[in-house]
Amino acid sequence: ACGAGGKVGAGGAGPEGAPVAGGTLKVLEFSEPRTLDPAALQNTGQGTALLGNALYGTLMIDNQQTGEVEYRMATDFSSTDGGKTFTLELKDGLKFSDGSTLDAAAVKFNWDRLKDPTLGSDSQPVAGLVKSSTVVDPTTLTVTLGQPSPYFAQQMLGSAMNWIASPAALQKGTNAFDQNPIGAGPFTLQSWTRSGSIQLVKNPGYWDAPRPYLDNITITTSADAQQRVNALTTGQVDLGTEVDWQAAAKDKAAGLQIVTRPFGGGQFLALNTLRAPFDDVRARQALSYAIDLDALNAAVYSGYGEVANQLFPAGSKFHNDVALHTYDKAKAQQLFDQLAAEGKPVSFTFTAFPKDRAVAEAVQAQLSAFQNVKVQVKSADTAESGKIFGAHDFDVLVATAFFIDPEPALYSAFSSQSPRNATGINDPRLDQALLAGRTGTSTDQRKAAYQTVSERLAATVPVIFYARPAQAAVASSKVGGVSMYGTGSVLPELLWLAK
Amino acid sequence: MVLVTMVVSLLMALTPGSVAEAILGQNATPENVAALNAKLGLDKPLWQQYLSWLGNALHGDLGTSPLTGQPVSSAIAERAPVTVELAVLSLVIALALALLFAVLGATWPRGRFDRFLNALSSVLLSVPAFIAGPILVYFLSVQTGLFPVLGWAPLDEGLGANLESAFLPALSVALVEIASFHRLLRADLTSTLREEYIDAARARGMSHAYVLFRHALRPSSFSLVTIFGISLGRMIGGTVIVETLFALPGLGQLIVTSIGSRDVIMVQGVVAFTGVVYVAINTVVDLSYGLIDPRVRRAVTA
Amino acid sequence: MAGNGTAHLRGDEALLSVRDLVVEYATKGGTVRAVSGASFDVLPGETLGIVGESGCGKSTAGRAVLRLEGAVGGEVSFGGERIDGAGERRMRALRRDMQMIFQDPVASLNPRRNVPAIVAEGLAISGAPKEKQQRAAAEILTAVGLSPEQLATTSPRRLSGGQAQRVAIARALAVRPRLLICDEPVSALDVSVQAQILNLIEDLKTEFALTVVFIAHDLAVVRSMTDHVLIMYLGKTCEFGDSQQVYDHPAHPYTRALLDSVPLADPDHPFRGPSLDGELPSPLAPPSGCRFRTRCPLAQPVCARTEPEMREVRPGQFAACHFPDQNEEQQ
Amino acid sequence: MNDILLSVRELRAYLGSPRGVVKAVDDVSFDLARGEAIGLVGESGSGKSVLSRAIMGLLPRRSETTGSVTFEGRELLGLPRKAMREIWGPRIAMVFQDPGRSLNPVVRTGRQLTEGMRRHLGVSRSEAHARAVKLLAEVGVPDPERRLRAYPHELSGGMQQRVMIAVALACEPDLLIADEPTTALDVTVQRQILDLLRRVQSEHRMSMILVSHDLSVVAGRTDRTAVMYAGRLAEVGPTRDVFRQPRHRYTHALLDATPTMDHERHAKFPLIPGALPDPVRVPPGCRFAARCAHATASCSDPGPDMRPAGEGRSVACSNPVTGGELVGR
Amino acid sequence: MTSTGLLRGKAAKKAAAKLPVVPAAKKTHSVLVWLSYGWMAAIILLAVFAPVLHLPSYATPIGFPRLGPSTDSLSMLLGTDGTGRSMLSRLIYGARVSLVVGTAACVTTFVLGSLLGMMAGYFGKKLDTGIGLLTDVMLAFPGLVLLLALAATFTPSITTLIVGMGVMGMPQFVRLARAQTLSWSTRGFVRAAKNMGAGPWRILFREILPNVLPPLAAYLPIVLAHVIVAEGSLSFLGLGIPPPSPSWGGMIYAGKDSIADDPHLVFVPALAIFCTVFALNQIGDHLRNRFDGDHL
Ligand SMILES: Nc1ncnc2c1ncn2[C@@H]1O[C@H](COP(=O)(O)OP(=O)(O)OP(=O)(O)O)[C@@H](O)[C@H]1O
Ligand SMILES: Nc1ncnc2c1ncn2[C@@H]1O[C@H](COP(=O)(O)OP(=O)(O)OP(=O)(O)O)[C@@H](O)[C@H]1O
Ligand SMILES: [Mg+2]
Ligand SMILES: [Mg+2]
Repeated sequence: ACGAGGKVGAGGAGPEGAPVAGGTLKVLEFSEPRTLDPAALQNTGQGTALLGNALYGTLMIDNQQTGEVEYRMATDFSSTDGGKTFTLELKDGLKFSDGSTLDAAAVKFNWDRLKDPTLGSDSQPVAGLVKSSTVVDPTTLTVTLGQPSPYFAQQMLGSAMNWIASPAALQKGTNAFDQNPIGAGPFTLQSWTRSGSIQLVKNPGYWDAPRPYLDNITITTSADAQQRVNALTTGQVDLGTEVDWQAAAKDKAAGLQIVTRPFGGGQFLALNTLRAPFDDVRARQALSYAIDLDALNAAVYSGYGEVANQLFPAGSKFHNDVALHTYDKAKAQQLFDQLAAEGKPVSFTFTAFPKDRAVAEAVQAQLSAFQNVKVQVKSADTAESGKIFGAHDFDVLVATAFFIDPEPALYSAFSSQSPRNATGINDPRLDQALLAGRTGTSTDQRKAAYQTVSERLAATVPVIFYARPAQAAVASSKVGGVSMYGTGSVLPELLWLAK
Repeated sequence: MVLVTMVVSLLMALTPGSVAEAILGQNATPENVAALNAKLGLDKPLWQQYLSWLGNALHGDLGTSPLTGQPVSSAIAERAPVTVELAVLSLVIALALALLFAVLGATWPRGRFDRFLNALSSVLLSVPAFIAGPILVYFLSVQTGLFPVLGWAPLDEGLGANLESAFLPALSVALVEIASFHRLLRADLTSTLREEYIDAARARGMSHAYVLFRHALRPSSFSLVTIFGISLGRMIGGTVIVETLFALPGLGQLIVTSIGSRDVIMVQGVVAFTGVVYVAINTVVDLSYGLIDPRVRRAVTA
Repeated sequence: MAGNGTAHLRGDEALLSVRDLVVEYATKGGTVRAVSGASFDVLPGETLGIVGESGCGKSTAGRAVLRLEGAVGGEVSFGGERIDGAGERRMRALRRDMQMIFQDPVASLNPRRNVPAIVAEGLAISGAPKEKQQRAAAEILTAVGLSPEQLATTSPRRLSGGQAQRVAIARALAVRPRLLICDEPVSALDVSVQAQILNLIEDLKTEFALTVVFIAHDLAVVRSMTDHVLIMYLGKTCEFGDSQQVYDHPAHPYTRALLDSVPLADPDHPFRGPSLDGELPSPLAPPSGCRFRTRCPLAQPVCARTEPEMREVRPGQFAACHFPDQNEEQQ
Repeated sequence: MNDILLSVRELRAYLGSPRGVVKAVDDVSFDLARGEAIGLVGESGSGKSVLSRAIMGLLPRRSETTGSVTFEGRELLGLPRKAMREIWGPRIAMVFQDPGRSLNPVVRTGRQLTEGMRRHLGVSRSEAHARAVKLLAEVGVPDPERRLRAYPHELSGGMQQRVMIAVALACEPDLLIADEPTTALDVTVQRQILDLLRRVQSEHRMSMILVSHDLSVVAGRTDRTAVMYAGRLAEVGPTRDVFRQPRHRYTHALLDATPTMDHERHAKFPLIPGALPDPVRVPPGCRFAARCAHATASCSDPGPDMRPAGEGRSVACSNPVTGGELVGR
Repeated sequence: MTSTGLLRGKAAKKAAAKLPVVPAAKKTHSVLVWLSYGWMAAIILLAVFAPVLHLPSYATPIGFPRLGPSTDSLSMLLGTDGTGRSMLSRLIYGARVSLVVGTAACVTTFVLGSLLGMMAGYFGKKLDTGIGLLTDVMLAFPGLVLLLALAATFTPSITTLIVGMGVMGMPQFVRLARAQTLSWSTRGFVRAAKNMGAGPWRILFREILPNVLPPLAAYLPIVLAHVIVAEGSLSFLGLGIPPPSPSWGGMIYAGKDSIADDPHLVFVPALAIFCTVFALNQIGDHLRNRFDGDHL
């Protein structure tokens, strides 16, 4: 059960045979949630997907290999009118861990709630696509979207919409909820020491018996790449999420299983097209020409990263050959000189959040070999993101857009209609292609649309993709059943420990 | 204390960004920020926010973090034991080693061994915790597997596990402290050993070790106790780097993440708490002067 | 003994007159009354000796006269002028007329300044030009028997006790004072050096027309250096009179006991009289009545009740004792 | 009682200092009989303390001694520390100059008094305590029980010195070295301590070396007196003789310069001109020659030797004082 | 009673007399002292003349990242850093930052701290209470908040680092200076100066200051080391000196994840810090001995 993982690739294998029940799995996550409110959880490997899946279960998932939607707590979520309205059918007799019923009303409550921007949910853009929803009967909910989107199921399953928490529990307030979060997932919370560990125990009333196999899960957190490697390789933890290529390479060298999916998109340098110097496309092109992605990879990931030169990886059904980036020192210098001569020298500030400092410094180092370009690196805290993202107060920063299905990541990142368009790129042809990708009903239609998207991105250079995301689950050879859906979301109910 | 928290809230207000932006992340459009601020009551003028916080704080209510929804006092209660244990443990380690070094050094002053120890403490002085930590982890956990790489085992998992998880972080913090402790103690010890009462004790035929521990150590520990107090106070404020590195649920991580997300209420609460602890430590240090030297004792009791 | 009173004061012609001086220190154990109501005066040109056991308040009295220690009560007049209330500015001017040599000569010299700078300090403060300072410093150093060249770069730490004491004297004399208070100028010195310093003080006294207050606990030295002597005990005055007369006919039992305790360089008669028992009581809780009564061989119940006043026992000799005559009889 | 307890022969103790080698004690020889008290006098810096410490074997680290110190026929110089520890306390004890500095301020007097007994005599805690109470009473400390619990700073200087003497007596030593035991004290207390020392010395039939820079202190308290100058002994003899008839020019000058009660008012004090020689560069021959009015060429080269001069007496002077010159005294 | 004849003539024994030989003071450390002066001189000279040394730019990569030290060329002498820049050049330019930040922060701390401490110690009473309160507040105050605020309000730069670290180190000096002043101000010479009519400021600066300074200055090397190292710790929080300017502490921090694989990234700057700290200590000891030697 292993996907491709760039140069790191798949690692060792898990145990053979049928799943065994019992045991405590120790998991190392990258970051800790602010609260256990599903709205505050991120359904990505880098986020807190495993925890969300454990506490709240999943309505549906997409198959790790085929990408097809598979239903879990939902039995159906489809549209008959080309993506304008969807009907959600739930399994009968779903119960929250406190015994109350998980019904369509609970789903509606959760989904409506996610739309509230002040919750700060990462999934708000997806939830915002839903214009209205109606409870038809206890297991049926109809959903009307603001805009047709045939692939909405794929979008929502990769967000917090996939997680349904008990409305009654949510209404008791954050602190009470954090002490006793109620969902219908395979595990329930035993205790949570902030910055320490999260202890989960098997939910005996889980709908999909005999799953989960494990009795307990302990989740600890470390953002230090080397320490994560140490903890995994010494066997102090059994399973971890890895977001750093170099660390993943070390894990692999130690013979651990690496499980990932063939993601498209990746990490990029976002160039602010709304103000100088990058309001001029030549400046953006110059920067793109100037940057040697292999050198960047060598500096940031010790060469273990997978450089993203095409929007979709080779195996993707949307794959095309359009090169997003060309390294050409001479052209870069020529453009820099030209701009300087026009009195618009390329001088900018690289706004680096703590984890991006190495990238910023490497870019700065590379550019120092050119004339007429100046880079400053400024550290920023996430608390400043309002100013930075909201008011587009930056020149260059690191952002990501990665996906299995390009929807909604690409639309959200590059459409001029999207509130999350960080670069402010406003290219009508790009917008059009993105919309076509969103509303297209056949794979061919969509593939054509995304070809255009690739071309427009290469031409307008709002961003410079430099690496695929490292979104891997790393596990010791004792851990069986490591599988993921969405953007690296590991399913805890399938995990088991070999004796 | 009031002064400290006031300055803190002022400084925090000066720094760009706000807790609302931290919560909203990429959704942080100005409208959303304003809406959330209104919801959290953060749209009032700063002095009003501060005064209402202060009023509640004086009644023992440190408020609730807007970021996590956790009451500040319970957050502190959860974290403080970790940091306190870490601080105490590392200081005990540092003290024990520094004592050993100083005593050995003072036994053969200016000898080869003494100079070696001095050089060693210079080395330790130039090795920050963020380097010492990884090196220790590499040798003591990755290579030998003696200690866990990271994480915290609370006391209820057993004292053994607890100490095991605390040892490496404590040692990495201790290494730097050893150097300053050693220097101070060595200097004081050598000057005490020059005192006439040491000769007098020797002239009674008492053994070297007896003279050293019974007669010389106590009068030489004044500066040490002072520095010990200061170090302890500083560490209670958070051993940030080590806590982050070893993923320990301590106050240091709390304050750093709170600062990072501009969670002013949490920061104020933690600062108020560490301030109180600091004052308490100072008092204890002052009292311990009396224990060390009876000549001071009268001043304290009288 | 140890009583008070002002009967022994000699009136207006005194250069320095101290009346009922009280000095207190706040200490850990409580307030110490280091000087409690002592009175004395010095006539121009004479040498007054102040004698007493360690801690009886001799230095404190000397310092309080110079207002280096805040006095709690009493009057101090210098040259007929009341100075106990004088302002800081007036005091600075007056200090040039009254100088003190401190008890520990080495400690009274700043180890981080060179000798000429220390000697010229008084002139520097009064704003004299550099050149004049240097000249004056050289002059005065020569006068006290030191070589200015040799000391120009010497740190006080490298001076011997005798040299340090000479420097301290030079510093005091550099501002040409009228009154010199010497606080145990020789007690830290060897006999051979002691003689040099004592002779120097005698010489300078004539040369600079000085009036001297000579504080010491070496009774032999005081006898030959002074004209009048004041005996102190626990912050109070015991006896006052012409020094030879007091030594030859001590009226106060304490004076007597002191003289009896002085070791004599005579193998067959090591001491003049019997030993005095007991120790100095704590200044924190002085005995009632006569403060000496706890150690006094003549103590009577009255001594515990009433504090004796200074009164004339013989012409020019005053003692604060209820039984001064008995003392005499015993002798 | 011609029973020699301590015999010092050609003792030299050189100390290293930043300025060079200090010849603090240079060729000193004398004997001390059992039960005898010897006074060691000399100006500050003449080497009295170094001599006492050299006998004890308590010199600073950078120092070297030659010669011999025999105690009951046993050579002490070069004895390993371990063996010395058996001698310190029960055989030789020392009282230091400043009681305030030689009692540990942070240790109760009781412990300081009993620790030696417990180590050397192997007595139990309670027995040591009982002995300590008796000792304190003997040295004239009132209310001994309470004083044992006191810290040194709670005692007056005189009491501290009494405690120090008690500490020294704790293991009933054969030899007591008292290095300026009264210099820090008042006349009245000095008198008490001197009387006490003399009493215990004769009662315990102890030998004593009483060091002082004050001739008067030594005069009435010792059987013999040794006068020291610049690291050498100038003259040794029975106390009475040394004071009545000083032979060495230095002893004479020193006695002369000592102020006396019958000195005439405002008269000049007799002086010894000059100062002690630099201990790093001592002149050859008689070290007093430079300050001596009677010095001749032979004083510096070859210089006088220690010569016997009458009953129990020896003097190192080329032109010793003869009887007739002593009129002034 | 005694032993007359036993004292034999010295002349007879002269030939046999063995003179004690006092071992000369150990001079072994003097080599170290000169090495220390040499190291400091070298570091300072290199830092000052860095621009004329024909070193590759500290900002531009010269080769593959994380190459080990090699003797092929001068610029590769210490290998390359995480982004392929010359370690040698970064080390030398880093010396500039580290030394400037270190010294300036030390001096700030030292001057302000000593001044306040001396005033507190000498004038006592209200001023002492006030300054005591201030230092307590500063000690209890999280330096992190201060640095963050400084960094965020003024953008991190050498100046903010100096101010921040300078202020943070102050309380210690205040305390030390206060304690020293308290003990010196009761000395005889202060009283003597008062007796000469000296005003309080004159006493403070002329009499007390020269005595308080040397013991305080002895702490400077340690403080300097702390500052240099702490500057690296600040990189941890994003408060260090902004890139690409190198600093030793920052270099250590940047290399910390590669200790196992590429140890030179950490050990080269760590060694530089160690040598500097060690040298400063040696020099400090040496100077102290030199000026106070005769006092021992
Ligand atoms: N600075 C001070 N603080 C508190 N108490 C003091 C201080 N100076 C002196 N005393 C106390 O005041 C009393 C008198 O002290 P003072 O120094 O005047 O005595 P003295 O006669 O000069 O003694 P000595 O012969 O030792 O110089 C003593 O009990 C002493 O303990
Ligand atoms: N630790 C030492 N290191 C170097 N020189 C020393 C040391 N101790 C004493 N001296 C020197 O040795 C010489 C003799 O000193 P010592 O202390 O024996 O004199 P003393 O006669 O006891 O004088 P005092 O009467 O002052 O106690 C002096 O010149 C002194 O400077
Ligand atoms: Mg005095
Ligand atoms: Mg001595």
